[in-house]
Amino acid sequence: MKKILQISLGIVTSVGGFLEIGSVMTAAQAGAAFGYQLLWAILLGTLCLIFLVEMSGRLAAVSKHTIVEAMRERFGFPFFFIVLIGMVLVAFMVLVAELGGIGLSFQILTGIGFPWWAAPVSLLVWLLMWKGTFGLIENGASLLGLVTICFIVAAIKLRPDWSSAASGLVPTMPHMDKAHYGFIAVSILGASISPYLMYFYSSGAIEDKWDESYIPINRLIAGLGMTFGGVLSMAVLVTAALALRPRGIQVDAFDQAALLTTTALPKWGFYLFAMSMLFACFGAALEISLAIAYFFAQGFGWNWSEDLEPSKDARFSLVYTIIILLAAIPLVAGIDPVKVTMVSMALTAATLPLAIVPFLFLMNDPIYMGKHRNGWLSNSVVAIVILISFVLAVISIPLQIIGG
Amino acid sequence: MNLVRDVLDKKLLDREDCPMGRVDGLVMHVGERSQPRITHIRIGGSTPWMRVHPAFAKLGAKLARLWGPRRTEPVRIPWSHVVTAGRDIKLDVKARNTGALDWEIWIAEHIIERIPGGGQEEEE
Amino acid sequence: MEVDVELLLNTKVRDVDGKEIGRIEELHIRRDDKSCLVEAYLIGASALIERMSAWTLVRPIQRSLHSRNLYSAYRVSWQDMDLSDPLHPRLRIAKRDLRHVP
Amino acid sequence: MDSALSWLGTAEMAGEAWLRHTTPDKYTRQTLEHSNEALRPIAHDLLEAPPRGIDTALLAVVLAQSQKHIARMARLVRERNAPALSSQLDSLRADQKVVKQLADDIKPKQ
Repeated sequence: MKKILQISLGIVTSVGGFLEIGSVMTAAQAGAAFGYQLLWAILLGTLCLIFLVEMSGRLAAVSKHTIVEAMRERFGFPFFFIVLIGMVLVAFMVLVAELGGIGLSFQILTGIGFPWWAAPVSLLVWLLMWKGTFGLIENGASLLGLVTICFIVAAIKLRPDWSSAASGLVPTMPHMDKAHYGFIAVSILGASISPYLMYFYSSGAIEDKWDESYIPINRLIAGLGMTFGGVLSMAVLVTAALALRPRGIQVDAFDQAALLTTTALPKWGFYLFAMSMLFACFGAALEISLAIAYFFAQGFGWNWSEDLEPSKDARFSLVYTIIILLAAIPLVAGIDPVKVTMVSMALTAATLPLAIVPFLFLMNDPIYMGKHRNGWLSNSVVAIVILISFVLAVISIPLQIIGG
Repeated sequence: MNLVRDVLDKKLLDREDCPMGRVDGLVMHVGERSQPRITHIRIGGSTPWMRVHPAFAKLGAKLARLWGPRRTEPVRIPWSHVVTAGRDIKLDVKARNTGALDWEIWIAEHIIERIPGGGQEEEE
Repeated sequence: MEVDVELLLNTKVRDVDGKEIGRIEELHIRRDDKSCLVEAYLIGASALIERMSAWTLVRPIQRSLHSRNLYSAYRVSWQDMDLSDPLHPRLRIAKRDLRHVP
Repeated sequence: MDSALSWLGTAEMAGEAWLRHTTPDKYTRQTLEHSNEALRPIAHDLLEAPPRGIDTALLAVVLAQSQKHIARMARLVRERNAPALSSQLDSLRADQKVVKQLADDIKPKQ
């Protein structure tokens, strides 16, 4: 009985944790600009994420190490330092985007501009980390994140043409706007395959004291949870394709995205969208701040746990305090969170090899993993998707910059 | 046993399983004719940064002099304190007395405890 | 004399005639009751693979390439290593007398 | 052309939603103002370097008109004048149709 509760809670967590400003904005842009044609990118990203999240949990359950701990031990300090710089920079940008997403949700609800929200929102995120426990953050934030299911309802109510939607699951090239298409595809992959989610998940497995008996549960949680999450993203794309595309609306700004659900759910659509984004971004902001603090603490061997009083893991608490403080600054200055989102998603995709290749080494390490090592299937799926994302990123990011 | 694979960069735990950093460096004594042996484990300070680039170590040392606890030298723990070297490395020392937690304590006292709700570091 | 092991890693080693051997990647140790003795130094690319415990990934690739040049690890016992200048380690023997690690 | 249509569509949709009482006044007003602001440079660029084969005079008139409609709509939201906004919305739709037609005319030639 306890296990069933754990499984369902885990799945809820992953569903609630999947959607954030990055996946919503990229999926909405894709649907508005290219109809169903980019559904394959979500499929591919989600598939890869299922494998990666399963691997993160398995590594923690078997070796009792988080990804970062094992990486530092196996590859040494200099390599760890390079990954630290890359991952923390990208994760920091994503954090700015999420905090901005919360501010934008408040902005469309109240009319008060997001720069005004940056400080109180950051303070609230920080306060929850300061006072809250891991369980509260993991379960509380993600239960609220279930509002995002409204996107599935919206997509179904718009009566999509299932067969043409299905054909979007196969990658094809568009006739025009190839560079833009590539860039959105990369951003979707970056939004789906978020390394911070893996760091957060593997640290969570350690905080919850997983052992080898959790391997099947972990598989179920990763598989079902991420699948639901992927379906949510697809629902956003489908809604955008049906509600915004016929009117020629492209999603360049948050207030355009806010119109997403007003057609399908006339009465509550707008408020559901605002609440969804609010909770989803809030959950993501918590997870990212924690993931960054975990990254430092685990790499340097400090004491870390979200369940301890801040003074018991002072350096860990200091890291997230500083990070959240810093992330508020560009928002107060009025930087456009949607632009930050798109750039950070593409950068995530471009830096994926840095995060994933060492991780693959660890998953094949007989000393850490024993008989629970990766099989050829996990290795090849992850390696291929990462390669595709990287190549797409390297080609399309410069094109996007040239094309403005 | 392999020194780099199995010892370097591993997590250090004290007698009470309190984490006290990682094996950032190892000191080896090389004699004229005697067999070389590992004498100390080094934690923190400029040790890990030297491995990235000496410039980082210099910069770090400079910053540490401006701000932080007085100690800037890396902590050295004699190898004889190593109890087990498995998944983590266990030492029969008390972390607080080695200096490995100087920064942790300094940050707790000077920053974290001054913020409401930060809690109190217990003293002995 | 004290030597920093972590800085010794990745330094190039030459033999007694000045011929390049490779880089130090790993040290074999023997733990006694209270001490830790260095038995040998591993030099070369496949010592790095050994250190990363990455054979399960590398071996199939190697097999498919029919490549043998990854097997370039030498095991140098402590008597044959001269560390009087830690930045430029030198062997006390010649390259031809070295033994490949299987 | 596409971005002009995108913001015209946004203004239209925001207006519609407001008429259905499904979005707050402030959001609707801000979105309309935002659309107007976004349209200004787009229109400027379009007329500076118009796409080949387009009726520039007509485009200029329509874009100027639609911006005026959107500005008026934003004001009407503040005054909570739904009937007047509805009629502005109709004019906006007409303008939008013209822009769409202009865009479609040049598309096959590309």
